[in-house]
Amino acid sequence: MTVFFFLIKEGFKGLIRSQYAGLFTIFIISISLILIGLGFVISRDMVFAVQKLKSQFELEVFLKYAATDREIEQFYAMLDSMPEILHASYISPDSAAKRFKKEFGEDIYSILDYNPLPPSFTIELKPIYRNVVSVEGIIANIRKNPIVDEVKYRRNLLLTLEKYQRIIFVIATLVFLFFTFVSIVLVSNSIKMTIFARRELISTLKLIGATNTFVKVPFFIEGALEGIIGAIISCGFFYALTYVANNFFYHFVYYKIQLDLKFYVGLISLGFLFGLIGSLRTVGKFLGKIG
Amino acid sequence: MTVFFFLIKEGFKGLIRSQYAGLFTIFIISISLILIGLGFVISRDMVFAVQKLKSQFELEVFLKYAATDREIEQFYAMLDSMPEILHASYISPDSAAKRFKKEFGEDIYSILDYNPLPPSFTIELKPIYRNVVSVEGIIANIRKNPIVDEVKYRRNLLLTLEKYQRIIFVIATLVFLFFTFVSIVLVSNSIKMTIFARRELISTLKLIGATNTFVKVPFFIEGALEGIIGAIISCGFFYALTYVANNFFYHFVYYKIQLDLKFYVGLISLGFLFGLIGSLRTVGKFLGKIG
Amino acid sequence: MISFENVTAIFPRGAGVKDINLRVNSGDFVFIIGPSGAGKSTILRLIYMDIFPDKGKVKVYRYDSSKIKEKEIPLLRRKIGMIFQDFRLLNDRNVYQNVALSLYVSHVKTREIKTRVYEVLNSVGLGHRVHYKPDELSGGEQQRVAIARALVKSPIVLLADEPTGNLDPKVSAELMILLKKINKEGTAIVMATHNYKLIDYIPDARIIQMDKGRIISIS
Amino acid sequence: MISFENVTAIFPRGAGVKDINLRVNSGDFVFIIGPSGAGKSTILRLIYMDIFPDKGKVKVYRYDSSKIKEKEIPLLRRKIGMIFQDFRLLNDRNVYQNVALSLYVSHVKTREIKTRVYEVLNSVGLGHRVHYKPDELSGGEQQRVAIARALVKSPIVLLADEPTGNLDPKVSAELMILLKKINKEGTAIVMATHNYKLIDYIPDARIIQMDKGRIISIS
Ligand SMILES: Nc1ncnc2c1ncn2[C@@H]1O[C@H](COP(=O)(O)OP(=O)(O)OP(=O)(O)O)[C@@H](O)[C@H]1O
Ligand SMILES: Nc1ncnc2c1ncn2[C@@H]1O[C@H](COP(=O)(O)OP(=O)(O)OP(=O)(O)O)[C@@H](O)[C@H]1O
Ligand SMILES: [Mg+2]
Ligand SMILES: [Mg+2]
Repeated sequence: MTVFFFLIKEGFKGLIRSQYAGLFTIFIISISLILIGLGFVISRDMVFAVQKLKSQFELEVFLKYAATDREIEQFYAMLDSMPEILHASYISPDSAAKRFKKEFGEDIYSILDYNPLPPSFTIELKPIYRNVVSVEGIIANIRKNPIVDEVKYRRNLLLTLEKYQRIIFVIATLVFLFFTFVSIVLVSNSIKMTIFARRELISTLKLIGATNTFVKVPFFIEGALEGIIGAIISCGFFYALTYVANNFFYHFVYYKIQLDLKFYVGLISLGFLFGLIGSLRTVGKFLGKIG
Repeated sequence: MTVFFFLIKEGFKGLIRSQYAGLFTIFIISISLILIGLGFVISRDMVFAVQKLKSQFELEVFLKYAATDREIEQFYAMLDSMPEILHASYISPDSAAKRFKKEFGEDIYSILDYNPLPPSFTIELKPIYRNVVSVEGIIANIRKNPIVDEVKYRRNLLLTLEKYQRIIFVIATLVFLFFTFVSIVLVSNSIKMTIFARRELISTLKLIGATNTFVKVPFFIEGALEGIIGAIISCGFFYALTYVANNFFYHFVYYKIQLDLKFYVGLISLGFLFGLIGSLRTVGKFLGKIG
Repeated sequence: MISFENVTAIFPRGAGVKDINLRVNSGDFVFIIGPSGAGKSTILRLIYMDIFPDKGKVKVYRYDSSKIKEKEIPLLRRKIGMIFQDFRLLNDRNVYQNVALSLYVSHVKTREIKTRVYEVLNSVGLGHRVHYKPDELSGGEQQRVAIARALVKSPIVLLADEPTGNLDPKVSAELMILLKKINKEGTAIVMATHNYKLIDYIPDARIIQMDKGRIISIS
Repeated sequence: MISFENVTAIFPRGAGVKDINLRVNSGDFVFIIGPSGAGKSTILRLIYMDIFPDKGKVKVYRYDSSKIKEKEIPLLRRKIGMIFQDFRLLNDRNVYQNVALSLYVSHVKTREIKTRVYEVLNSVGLGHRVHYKPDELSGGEQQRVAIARALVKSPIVLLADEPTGNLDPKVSAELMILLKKINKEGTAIVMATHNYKLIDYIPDARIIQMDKGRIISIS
């Protein structure tokens, strides 16, 4: 117990003593976490926006004029049974005409003296099938039915959305990996610096019979502490950011940043990990070289 | 001379000895310069784009139908004499009709049996007057002439461009100031760390009769060197960036980044300054505290 | 307790010790004397296994330099008290903490640490300097802190490298009397020194005379 | 050359020196003796103006502690050779560079530096250790590097704090003979030591005896 408290105290003291090296690490970790956090928020919200756009994505299936009510009913049943389909709704020529009137303000019968609008279905797919490959498969399936005249969907929109989603994902991952890497490397370096600055302490400790663990633990504690403090700073940043953005700039951006407790806990865990891994990486390697 | 070389040598040695502190500084300076450089390139090119858009900005002055040739001539002369105007060109009703035909593919005389287009002028302003305030003044001036019927210009476009230009300018300045500040503060801290690590050397030097200058100069040299090395790294980054962007992504972005020698020289001077100012800021203050 | 068998230890640049044969029993009081650079400190470093022989082997307590594992070195060092020629005090903590450190690394309980540290600091005459940092002490006071740090862990062997270099004759005499008492209680002592006067305090001491890395006489 | 007028210098925690009156003339050889913590090193620090008196004033050469400007301190220190009790050698450079540094700070020419450094290293018997780093040297060798660094600038006063603590009697004797020669050539020497034997080497030396921060006898 005595030793345990002693080592924790040494870790804290070390942090204070290391001064600039420690501040550096904290600074770097908080910057990294801010950037990782921003990457996360932006990509999450963009993915969210893309998803929302995608949720408005529908297939339109136009049937042949000749389709009988029975055929249509059977077709409806078939659509309903398809596992990829979330929801299909039938639009009869009459309701299509009503929709036309609503959208264009003119009665279709006043222009032509027959209803040129065919019966159709709009189909919502389950989210995971909202991509070009699945959609093409589903359409091929639907087309097999002889009463189907044509299937339309906004292929380009879908392609673009997919592309963006992929790009966002890749960028977010790269940002995350890059800053994780940078953080850990810099924490390692800072700890190396600290070890170097305290080489006298270390070699003396070893000379008077301290085990390697005894010498190492304070550095781990120091690294972890630096990580946590850096993370707390980044939490402060995000708290301020959401506060300012949501209270002052809400009118401009029509967008509310929402960060829950999980987000903050995540940041702090990351900071802790960065600090710990950074010191683990270095201490073992570097300590052997001293005294 | 002996002392001079000795101090330079010590500066170089110090950089090598300081190891991580030095690497940190170099790293921070290069990151800062990369961000400052990107800020510069982006804002420059955006300002350039805005300028280009603005250069297409024209005033259109429509005259009354009743204007006589003489009045028009006098008006033309007046326009030509206005200092704000770069170039004014007269468009007679006939040439306006030709332009109409070119643009709309139809002869105006085939629609109406008279030419409804009034005589007009298009006016290009000198660049510095291409802003809403000046334009309004010029228009007020032109309107005084009784033969002027109406003056048109794309007010909103101009306002938007002005707004963007200002925003870009503000952002670029903020980026610049922020990273200048960060660089200098971090260089200071890194030099502080170096000084701290070499406090024994410093106090011994002082004890054996070294002047303050003698002790300080190697730190200045070290700071400046770190700045220059950091700057060279950022130059490497920009060189690679332009190479990759212009050779591989040219097809996607239809935009060529152009960086001249001045840009690189600028970066290196900035790096040098950051390093030097960073060490100047610290060394004086901090050295007094040691032995 | 300690034995050297044909030990040679050479530094990268040359000098060191050659063909050392030597045996120290528990209860021995051994002086190592000889001119500057003779290899006295090197012998001590071999004992606390800061360096290892290039030839031969050093045995200390139940550890053998040719077989000892890295993990066992701290265990060995906890049994040995060392007074370094250059003190090796830590300027970032005060006298009390410097001495206590020696017990913390051996996992002694805080309460026990306190009593033992105060006891030993009083015995070297530093009771009034407990809260000073080493760089606020005179040379002789620093040396006594180093001595206290070695004694506090009740070692089975005490290695002392020039422990009186900065002490005045009176304090030196007191120290020798203290060491004599500790030695009588069973702690082996190996002391490297130039101060031949110290030998007079310990009539039954063994004396090893060195020169240029070799033992030239032993008793 | 050096004079103390009613000098008192107290450290934040108390101890220090009190009411010191003292005069050292060029050509003097002065021993400061007294027990550990008596204030010997403090007297020397006052001379090289590492600390300043709280009361009274110290005059050295043409500098007065109450008037000296910060800029003048280096000039003063270039005239003074100092051998510190803890050596203060720099481990990041070798013996040659450690000694040469003392001349570089005084703006001596490189060529001259070279001859003078080799000369002085030979005179202290370290000609064969020129390229060693201080931590590769024995305690006595380190002390001699410190001595060489002080002598190399041909000071007008030499301050030596326990310069023989790590030297064996033979080397100590040689050093004293060297210092005697230097003193005869006109350099004042002030030496703090516990080694009363050293006094015998300099029959006409002045002796200042200190205790608890005060001078208790002076000759
Ligand atoms: N790390 C090292 N690298 C190279 N040479 C060394 C090293 N340590 C010691 N030496 C050399 O080994 C020799 C013996 O050194 P040692 O420290 O054992 O001498 P010593 O008898 O303790 O002398 P002193 O009385 O001066 O302390 C010396 O000549 C020294 O220069
Ligand atoms: N920086 C300091 N802060 C506080 N006290 C100090 C400081 N330096 C010295 N002292 C105290 O002043 C007193 C005189 O110290 P000084 O170093 O002059 O003694 P000394 O005569 O040289 O002793 P020694 O022979 O042991 O070297 C000592 O008791 C010491 O503890
Ligand atoms: Mg030795
Ligand atoms: Mg002293």
